[in-house]
Amino acid sequence: MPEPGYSADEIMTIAAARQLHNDTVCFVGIGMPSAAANLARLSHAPQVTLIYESGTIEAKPDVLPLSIADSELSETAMTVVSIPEMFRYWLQGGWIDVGFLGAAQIDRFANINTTVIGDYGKPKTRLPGAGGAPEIATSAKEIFVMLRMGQRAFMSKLDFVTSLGHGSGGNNRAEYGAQGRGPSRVITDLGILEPHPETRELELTSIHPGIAVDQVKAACGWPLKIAARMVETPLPTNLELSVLREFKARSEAAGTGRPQKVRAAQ
Amino acid sequence: MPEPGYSADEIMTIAAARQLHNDTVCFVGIGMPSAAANLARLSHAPQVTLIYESGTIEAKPDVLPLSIADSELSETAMTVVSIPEMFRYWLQGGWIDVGFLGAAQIDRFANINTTVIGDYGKPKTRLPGAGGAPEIATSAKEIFVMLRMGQRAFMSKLDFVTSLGHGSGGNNRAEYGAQGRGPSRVITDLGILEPHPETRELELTSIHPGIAVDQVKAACGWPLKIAARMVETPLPTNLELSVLREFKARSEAAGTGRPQKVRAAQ
Amino acid sequence: MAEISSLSEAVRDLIRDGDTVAFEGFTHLIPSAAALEAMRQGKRDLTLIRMTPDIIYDQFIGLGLTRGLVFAWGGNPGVGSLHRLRDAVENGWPKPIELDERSHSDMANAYAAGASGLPFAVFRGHLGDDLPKVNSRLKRVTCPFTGEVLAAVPATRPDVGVVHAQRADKRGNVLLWGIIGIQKEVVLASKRTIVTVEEIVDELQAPPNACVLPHFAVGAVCLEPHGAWPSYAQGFYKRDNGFYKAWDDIARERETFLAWMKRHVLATKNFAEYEASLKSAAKEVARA
Amino acid sequence: MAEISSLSEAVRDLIRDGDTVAFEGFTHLIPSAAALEAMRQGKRDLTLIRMTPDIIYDQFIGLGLTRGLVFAWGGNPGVGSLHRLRDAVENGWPKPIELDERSHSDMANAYAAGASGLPFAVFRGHLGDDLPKVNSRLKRVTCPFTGEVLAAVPATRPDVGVVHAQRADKRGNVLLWGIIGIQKEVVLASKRTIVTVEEIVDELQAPPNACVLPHFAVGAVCLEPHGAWPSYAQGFYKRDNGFYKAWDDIARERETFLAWMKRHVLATKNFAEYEASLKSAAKEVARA
Repeated sequence: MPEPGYSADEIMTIAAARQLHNDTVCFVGIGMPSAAANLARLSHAPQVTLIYESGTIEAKPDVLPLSIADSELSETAMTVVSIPEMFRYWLQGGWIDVGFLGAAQIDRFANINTTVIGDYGKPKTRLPGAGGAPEIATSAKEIFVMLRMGQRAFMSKLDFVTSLGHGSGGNNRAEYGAQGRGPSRVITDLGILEPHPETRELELTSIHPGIAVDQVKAACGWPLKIAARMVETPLPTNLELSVLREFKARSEAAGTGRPQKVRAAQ
Repeated sequence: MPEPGYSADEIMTIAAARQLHNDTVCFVGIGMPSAAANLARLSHAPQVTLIYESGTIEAKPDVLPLSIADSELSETAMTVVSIPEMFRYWLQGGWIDVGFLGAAQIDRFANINTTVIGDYGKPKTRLPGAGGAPEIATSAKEIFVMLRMGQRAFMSKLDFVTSLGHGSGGNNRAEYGAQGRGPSRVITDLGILEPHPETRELELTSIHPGIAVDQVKAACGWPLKIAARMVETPLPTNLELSVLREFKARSEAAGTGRPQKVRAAQ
Repeated sequence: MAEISSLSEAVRDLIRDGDTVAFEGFTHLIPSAAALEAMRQGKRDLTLIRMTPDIIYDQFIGLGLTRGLVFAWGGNPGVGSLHRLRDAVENGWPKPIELDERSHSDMANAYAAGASGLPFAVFRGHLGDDLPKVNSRLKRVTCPFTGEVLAAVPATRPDVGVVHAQRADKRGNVLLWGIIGIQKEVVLASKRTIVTVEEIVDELQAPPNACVLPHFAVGAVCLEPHGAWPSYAQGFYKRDNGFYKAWDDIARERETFLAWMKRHVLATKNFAEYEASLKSAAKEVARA
Repeated sequence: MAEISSLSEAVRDLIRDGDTVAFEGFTHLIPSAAALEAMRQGKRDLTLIRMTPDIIYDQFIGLGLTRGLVFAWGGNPGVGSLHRLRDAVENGWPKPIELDERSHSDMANAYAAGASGLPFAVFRGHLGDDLPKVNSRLKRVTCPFTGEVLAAVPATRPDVGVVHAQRADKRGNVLLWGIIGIQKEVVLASKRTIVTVEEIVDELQAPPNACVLPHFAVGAVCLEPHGAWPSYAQGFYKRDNGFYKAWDDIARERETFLAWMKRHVLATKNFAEYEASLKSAAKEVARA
């Protein structure tokens, strides 16, 4: 274990988990969002409602699901509905408080790319695609995004907008007719970014302990603004760390615990 | 028991039941159509698939249901689906071979009225209304209608078209974009009427034993045509009568067997 | 978020005069207890929605509490007419009601659109029937791919949706089974909801893929055993066909109807008293 | 009407070269046995539809049997890329494939429209994303009541729909449970259907309101126990996460992929032989 007593992924997951509460109805993307959402459920928010787009409502997995439709989800869920019902009645119907997404790339207005790098017709890298993300992003009351910072992830311009964030900023999101207030938090391994109330440009509002502002700026593809009210992310507690590590250990023992890459909602 | 050894309602029910076969998927209206459909199932067509708009698929009631959603239906069905699913996937989706309807009034092109007698805004008699009938009538592959003949039921002109039959005759039904071939048989207490292949006007194609053609004509509100190929309805067999009577007796014992009035699909 | 409460409080707090209210139930699980409580509290000027209005709507109408009716089939299933509904439509007694008349397919699609957060529903319907002539809410939309013209109806979004179900847990998650009808759609489409249940248990124990209304989508949950009578609750009690037949006589004349309602509904405090009142009346008849 | 038959006959008779085929399964109940049989029979020039293409579609694509792909998320869940899909899109190997790219909501609505006999589906979507810029099939429709502009997509009506399920009865009624995904819609929307099942029993014994595909809506029913491996069948076996991880190495290079497919799929006669072939290969590795 390196010096700070926790890894960058661990504080990212813990900082993300803290954003969910007992009364949150959360539509969970696979990978890191799923780890964070379940950490919340296993620690401070035992009654948080986790919904996966596979149709599982109030899933309570004991180990981290490798996919969004593992038996671990369906067998622990209160009920399982069909995919059309999930997207029409539950997502489009307006019941989701938080859509929790991963991303391959994000821009300063929290638009997301999980489709291609390069030209769509002749891509340099073909990514998995949209999955449920476009309509999650424009239907949930708010959106949390989780991904590691880096010049190849935090882009000044996306090759493809898979899911709308705040569009070109300001009031642009509402002009598209999107529901909800869009991405309100981007939780990373270095800190938390939130959109400026007016311009909707992401700015650093919380920095993880031991991380320098220059380090964050260097990991961002645009000149990152620092919020005047920026705070330091509280240190992970022993409880948070032990619950997360036990969950990861159980998951590895069950064969689903391969170090998770952040991915778009499948 | 009167002279012929069976009642007018009995031969009507038996003549109707004979129209269904083992491989028929039948959407069943309540009342007489339900009695006929179950008679078919309990006699010559044990594998007929009966679907009620309450969502019950492959119902096998032991007694006649008083409503279209009795526990007798749901507890004996292979499965029960929601009402939107029933109308969208099963009816509109095109799986129904026969829609089996009752009616208060019918015209010469087998259009049906179950809405009002008199003016809609100030009706002489308010009838129950459409229920599922309009879309059954325009979605099933064919339609059977069952009602007792009489001057107040077989009308030269309807006050209200609740469910499309053959419209104004000829090709008119197809011009509305209706699916299926529409009413192909009208089964009554006096005989069976079928639409003429071209004009689509109902004509008498089968007359029940002991009934005079003039008697049928007198019970019809328009000058009823008699098909050149008119036949006599085969007599009810002992088996048909005994199965029907046992079914009715069981139903009366169960409190659902009140002499059925013919009604629109609820 | 669901709250377990008494039915009288739920009706008092959630149903307002002038509301559009759907007391739904497709023969099964009809929310009789909740409807009678709303009558007892004199909720008025209601626009009532129901695919298959039956006894409880006959009662609302006969008491003059109803301004409008959105419906597809208004009858006493297997018995005959709803006499109070007919009297209101044919004779304007006790007052006229405004009809918004539909078909089942139409209403099912409209509820589903409401549950889906969509402003309208598309279906293949109203082909050659006269309903669009008397109901201007039924419109058309053209398929942008095939050019086919289809029926369009506005989404149904009641102010209050009221249903009965078999079971809830203590957090307010609700389970129903058997003929589930349009119950889920009504609850999801409505701004406020009341769910009466046969039992409240610790653990819901829903079978896989069962029809569940999660706590976050439900308003008030009220324990009302037998609260769907004279309709039925699969697994609890059967449909009381005898009462449906008896209703034909009770409701046929204005006076007998009003006297019956006053004695058994308006003069009782709740559903249990109402049922007791009916039982004691039945005994009187038996003695006479 | 359902017919119980062998998988090889069903694939031979029902899937034709050039067909549009949906082998569906949302992580759960993926019809692997049926897909591999189609590859074994060299069905070609296929347009494949799937919300979440995974290993079997990687295989179809790598073998050059695929003309087009309709999809929303193409990856190896929890592991990474589908290398054969990427190689085809990025490098045109073994040949280019035409993409008809969607979102999940979009595809779910399009399948449901197909199952509903409608020509198109309406939903609130594609707001500000770039998919409509690269996919001309995504259009708009205006609500005739509110004026809101919504997304419209054509109904999905595959030539052949292929799914796996847990149970059938001898008449061909099918029961599935757990994550039911889009399985019912695919079967109802498709012109021809193949359903592989874990078991065929005398009586279906479906719980109330279970997901059942009645015999009259099903084409071929084929007994293929374990036929969803390496995905899972709730109540029968778990997901083989290890194989999904192993696939990453098998499919990364063209040569290893082709050798693996030849040895285990093309050189075997059926799914049982395929699984035996994999087991014997695993033993070789263990011995080495």
